[in-house]
Amino acid sequence: MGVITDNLGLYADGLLGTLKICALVAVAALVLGIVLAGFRVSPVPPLRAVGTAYVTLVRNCPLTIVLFAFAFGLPEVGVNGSYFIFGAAGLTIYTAAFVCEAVRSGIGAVDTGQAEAARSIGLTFSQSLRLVILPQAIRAVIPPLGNVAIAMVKNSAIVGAFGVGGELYSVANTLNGARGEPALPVYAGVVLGYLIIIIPAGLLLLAAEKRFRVAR
Amino acid sequence: MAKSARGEPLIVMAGVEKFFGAFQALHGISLTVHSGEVLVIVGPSGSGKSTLCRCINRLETIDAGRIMIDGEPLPEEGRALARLRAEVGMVFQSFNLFAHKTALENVILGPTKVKRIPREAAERQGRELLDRVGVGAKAGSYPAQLSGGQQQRVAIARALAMEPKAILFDEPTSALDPEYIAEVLDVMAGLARDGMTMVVVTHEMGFARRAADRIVFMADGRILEEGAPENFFDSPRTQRARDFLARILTN
Amino acid sequence: MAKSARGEPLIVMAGVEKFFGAFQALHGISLTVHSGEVLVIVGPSGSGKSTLCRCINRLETIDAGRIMIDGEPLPEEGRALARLRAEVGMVFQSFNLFAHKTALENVILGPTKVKRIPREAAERQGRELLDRVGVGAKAGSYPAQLSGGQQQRVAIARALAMEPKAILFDEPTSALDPEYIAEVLDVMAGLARDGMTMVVVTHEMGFARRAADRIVFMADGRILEEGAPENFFDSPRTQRARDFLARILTN
Amino acid sequence: MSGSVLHDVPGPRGRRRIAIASAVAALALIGLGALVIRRLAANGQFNSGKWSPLFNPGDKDFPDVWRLLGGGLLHTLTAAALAAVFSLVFGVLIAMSRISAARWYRWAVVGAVELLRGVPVVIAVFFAAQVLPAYGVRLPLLWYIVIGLTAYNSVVISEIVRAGVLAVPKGQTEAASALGLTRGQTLRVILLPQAFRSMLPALLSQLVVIIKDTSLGAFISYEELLRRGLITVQTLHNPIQTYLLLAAIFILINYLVTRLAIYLEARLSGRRSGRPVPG
Amino acid sequence: GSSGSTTGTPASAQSKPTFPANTTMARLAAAGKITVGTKFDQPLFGLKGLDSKVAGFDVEIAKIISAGLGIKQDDITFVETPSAQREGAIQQGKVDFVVATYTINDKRKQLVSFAGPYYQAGQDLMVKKDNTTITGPESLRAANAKVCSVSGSTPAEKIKDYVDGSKIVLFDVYSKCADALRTGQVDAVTTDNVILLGLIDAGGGAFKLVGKPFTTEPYGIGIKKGDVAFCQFIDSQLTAASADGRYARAWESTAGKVARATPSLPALTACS
Ligand SMILES: Nc1ncnc2c1ncn2[C@@H]1O[C@H](COP(=O)(O)OP(=O)(O)OP(=O)(O)O)[C@@H](O)[C@H]1O
Ligand SMILES: Nc1ncnc2c1ncn2[C@@H]1O[C@H](COP(=O)(O)OP(=O)(O)OP(=O)(O)O)[C@@H](O)[C@H]1O
Ligand SMILES: [Mg+2]
Ligand SMILES: [Mg+2]
Repeated sequence: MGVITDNLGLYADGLLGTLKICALVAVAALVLGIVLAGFRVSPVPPLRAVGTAYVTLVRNCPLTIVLFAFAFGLPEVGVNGSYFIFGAAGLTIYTAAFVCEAVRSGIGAVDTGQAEAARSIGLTFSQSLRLVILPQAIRAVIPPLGNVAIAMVKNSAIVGAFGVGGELYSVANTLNGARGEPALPVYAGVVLGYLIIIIPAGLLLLAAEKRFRVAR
Repeated sequence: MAKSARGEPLIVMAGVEKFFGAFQALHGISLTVHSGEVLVIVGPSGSGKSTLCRCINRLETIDAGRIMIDGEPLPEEGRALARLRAEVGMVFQSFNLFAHKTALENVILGPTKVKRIPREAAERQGRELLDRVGVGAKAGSYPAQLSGGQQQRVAIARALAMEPKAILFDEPTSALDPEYIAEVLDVMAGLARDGMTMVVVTHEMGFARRAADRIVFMADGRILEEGAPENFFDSPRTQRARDFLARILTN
Repeated sequence: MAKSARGEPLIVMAGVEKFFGAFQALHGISLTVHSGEVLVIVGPSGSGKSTLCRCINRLETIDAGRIMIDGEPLPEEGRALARLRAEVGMVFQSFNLFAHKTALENVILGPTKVKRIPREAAERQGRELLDRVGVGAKAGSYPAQLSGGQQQRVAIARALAMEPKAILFDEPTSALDPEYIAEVLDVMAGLARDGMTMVVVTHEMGFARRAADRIVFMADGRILEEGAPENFFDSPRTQRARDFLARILTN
Repeated sequence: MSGSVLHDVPGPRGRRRIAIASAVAALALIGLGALVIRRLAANGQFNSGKWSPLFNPGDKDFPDVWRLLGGGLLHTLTAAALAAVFSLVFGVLIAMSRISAARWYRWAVVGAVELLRGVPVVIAVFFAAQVLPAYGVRLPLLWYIVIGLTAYNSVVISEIVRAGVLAVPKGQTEAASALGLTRGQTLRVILLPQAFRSMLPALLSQLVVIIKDTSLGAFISYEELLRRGLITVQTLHNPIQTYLLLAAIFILINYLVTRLAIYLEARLSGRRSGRPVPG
Repeated sequence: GSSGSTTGTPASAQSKPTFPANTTMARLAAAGKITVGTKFDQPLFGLKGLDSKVAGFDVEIAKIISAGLGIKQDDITFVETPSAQREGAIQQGKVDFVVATYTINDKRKQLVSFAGPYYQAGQDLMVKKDNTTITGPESLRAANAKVCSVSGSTPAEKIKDYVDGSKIVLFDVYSKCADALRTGQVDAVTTDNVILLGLIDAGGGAFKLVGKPFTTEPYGIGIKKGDVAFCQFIDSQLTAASADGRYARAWESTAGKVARATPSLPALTACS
């Protein structure tokens, strides 16, 4: 276990790097996912088709391939960027599909009766959306969205395996691969790093769920 | 108990047809509800009672025929439709109170957001309405904290808060525990006495007999009989109605 | 309609107390059901009727007192408990038919798995029972393909298939559409006539008056009144019972 | 038809607006497509040399490419199948022990499950591939990916199974008890069959996850489809075309699995949701 | 593409060689098969092709050594050992030796032993085919040339000795440097000549190597630490192959297709 304590700085940097990627991707994927969810529930058929196609294609495609396609495919058509950008973009594209489904299922979880009641007291479309549907949908969206976020943190390890330096996964590569430190403690340290992010996130999610459940 | 004077025609349906895919739920429905009238719709499950109700405030679109409210055709969309809906209240079988709002907030949402009444005035009126339906003490409770009977009475108060010209009730007591049924029916009977125009889908034959001005009997998407309660219950003209009454009145 | 001869004590409860956490659902319940007797339990929501029923075949454990079935104390667990349960049938408000099995399979499951009757004999008996409750034609249907009334009749057949000494009914018609209530009550009345020992929790006062040998009125986890139907309905002794009857008989 | 949660059934003005929006969206999509195609063309991505080895059976490299990729696909499916079977077996065992475990060791099961759930799959795979050999467990590469995927997916599946059993309405257990069925009989005859039906879609979604995650094998040099694709790119220098092909293969397989899930769900619930037939 | 080379079959390997008992050589010769770690993605040195065969100079070296053990080409199993996994693969015995553009350095020597070196790589420059002004690192300043490399790499540091920082363009992968060179955004690309050779191969004749390495990267053959006998055996095979021309043919059939000059075997370091 000396490896971990000897390289605490490296691990801490890795943790920070992972958090950095995750924060960036979380924001971007949330925005893109909500837009896509808007497409999927839109009354405009072509937009719905785009949303459906996006989700079907991206969800069934391994993240690894998305990442490879970004990093090695895009430069072929003159789109250049750093691995960090490509990695974050790939993870965003991938995660957005899941955000979209979470948001859509949240809207779907709102009872149609609520919308009908809203309409029948004379609320307009935007009023019923703002005052009745979204406030309830947001509650229903929190648990699945939280799970998407946790999955995203774990998927950021794939981005790491793929060559973005400076995050948790690459710590294992540096210590075990390049420096030849024993694998078990090195990987144990990396797992610990992810758990440091994921376990509190899970607890936070649980607390959020509970809070919103009580509030109704 | 039926009121004597018959008001102006308020809701007029003429030749209304409604399809769900290939299935025809309503066949050439023509029906007039007069101002101040209490119309009770009865009929077996799946006969189209709810559909008829829901067409009146366009929760369902119709495929043929016309619906007029207070002399004007039912608007198809937009603000005009929203305004019309505010004039025709609706009470659902499953209450449909806004789950994230207290009883009082449920009641004042329409007045403040649609009619733009100042919040204070709306709250005052809201509390009065909650008192009127007997749940004044529960103004601050969320729907999940209320019994079914209480929820349904809040829903009635919510409909009343818009000062509608008519209220549609779609099996308002079917989702209630038996002991709460009476309290909701009492509130409805009170409204009827006060001259509210009401269209009521219900299986409560006692209420129908007591409170209705007119009974409509539906089966298979058609209106088979229409008449005063005493005529319908004591001498139904069709075999379908006789069968229905026999089955439902056994217990 | 009440049968004249009173049989041996079959179910005996003495000083039964039941807590849910800090909340006491049953207070010192003592009650004897005789062989061949039809006992109807009525009372407001939350008064402990279901809990009492469920304690009898130990779907709920009790915290004090004793329950004896046919002279033997209620076993606490294991095979002995399973055997006892097979001797006391139960019919639930929500039918609880096994969703992945057909009507006939539901009926023969107990006989084949618990009583180890050969499948063929069990099927023959099962079909007879389905005929008896009037759903013989639906033997091959899955629960979801049956109306509520049909499901509940299959559930009764399932209970009968174990040839129980008594059957407990917990609001067997409360989940039914009004038009299906009569058919289930008819089957139950038939069983009563045939001498089945029955404990029935119900809100159907018509049935209670017609079919019961004895009425038990519960409120707040206590038995407040007990007596012949005509006495209970025509001259309830407690204010609680008068209130309850007033409310429930309004509609 | 009735409106959705969000939208009322549109009227004539609404329909007109939707039509206009549709036209605008369609035009935008076509424009976007045209831009992409122009960009691809400008960068020589439509040169037949980049496509032909993959798609033209007459190309001299075609047989080699497909022998390579076909073998990779086989490896992918092998790994997925093994991981799926092991995950299912262990998942059910874990779920059962979690449902029926004594208090003290249930705590341990829950702890292990939560721990494993927090570990990224790619780390689990690397862990297997790097740590096991260091302790003398030398296996063909296939098994490291299978072990890594199983470690992760069996706990996920155990949660699916547990949720499935717990989601069977309580009334079913009570009805079984009331008939005199023992606990074991109830679990076997009543709960598991019903739980299995409701779990099937979730299990098949997890199969999709497993199939996708086999591509992590590429990182430990296991020559599944993606790794083989990378190898062809080294010679053919056509990453865009090859990744498109690989993505298409994965998407097709997973789409079929998803369709199967939907089909089975509809078939199984068909019996349960059919409208009652009166009479 | 594959090379139908026969460099692995020396005239003397027809008869089974014999080795002292309990040596690695004896074990391998007896087994008649061998597992070799190499790269699968390094053009010209170790590249897995469409035919599923690995080809390149490293592979040919492996064949030469195996032939010395009496092991036929078909009995060699090539296993992919990416840079980060070479020491582990040797230590855990996954492979019998590693030939994988494996630079000998002191840190690695603490974990494994090296035979060879069999090739002296070094940092070099790649320029456009028709460029004549850039002849070596010293000519860069005079030519006012922009040089491209990968950020954070050793070559990017080393080149600072020869040009101003402002003239250095950094990307994250070498293929982008090649694109930049093609489009004229930079005038030269610098890194290990081996990698440059791969880029030249992929460049379809647009680039060439300047051929004046200005650092030394001795490539060795990694074996289990302390296996002196095996090290000496490998060295002897290299020396023999160099003498009888198999070494040169190995180069010419692989990297030599791109690199002009055929190298000669570097001076071997002592086994320890
Ligand atoms: N959204 C829908 N899609 C398809 N069919 C529908 C829909 N809504 C109702 N139906 C069908 O239309 C018919 C009439 O339904 P409706 O709900 O109006 O009956 P009802 O008289 O209200 O019955 P109940 O007493 O059971 O409420 C039924 O056969 C029903 O299955
Ligand atoms: N599992 C439980 N946990 C906690 N409280 C319970 C539980 N089951 C019942 N209770 C409480 O015990 C009391 C009696 O419940 P019970 O279901 O027996 O009433 P009931 O007379 O059957 O009412 P209803 O007519 O509504 O069915 C109620 O206050 C109820 O909230
Ligand atoms: Mg209805
Ligand atoms: Mg009850």
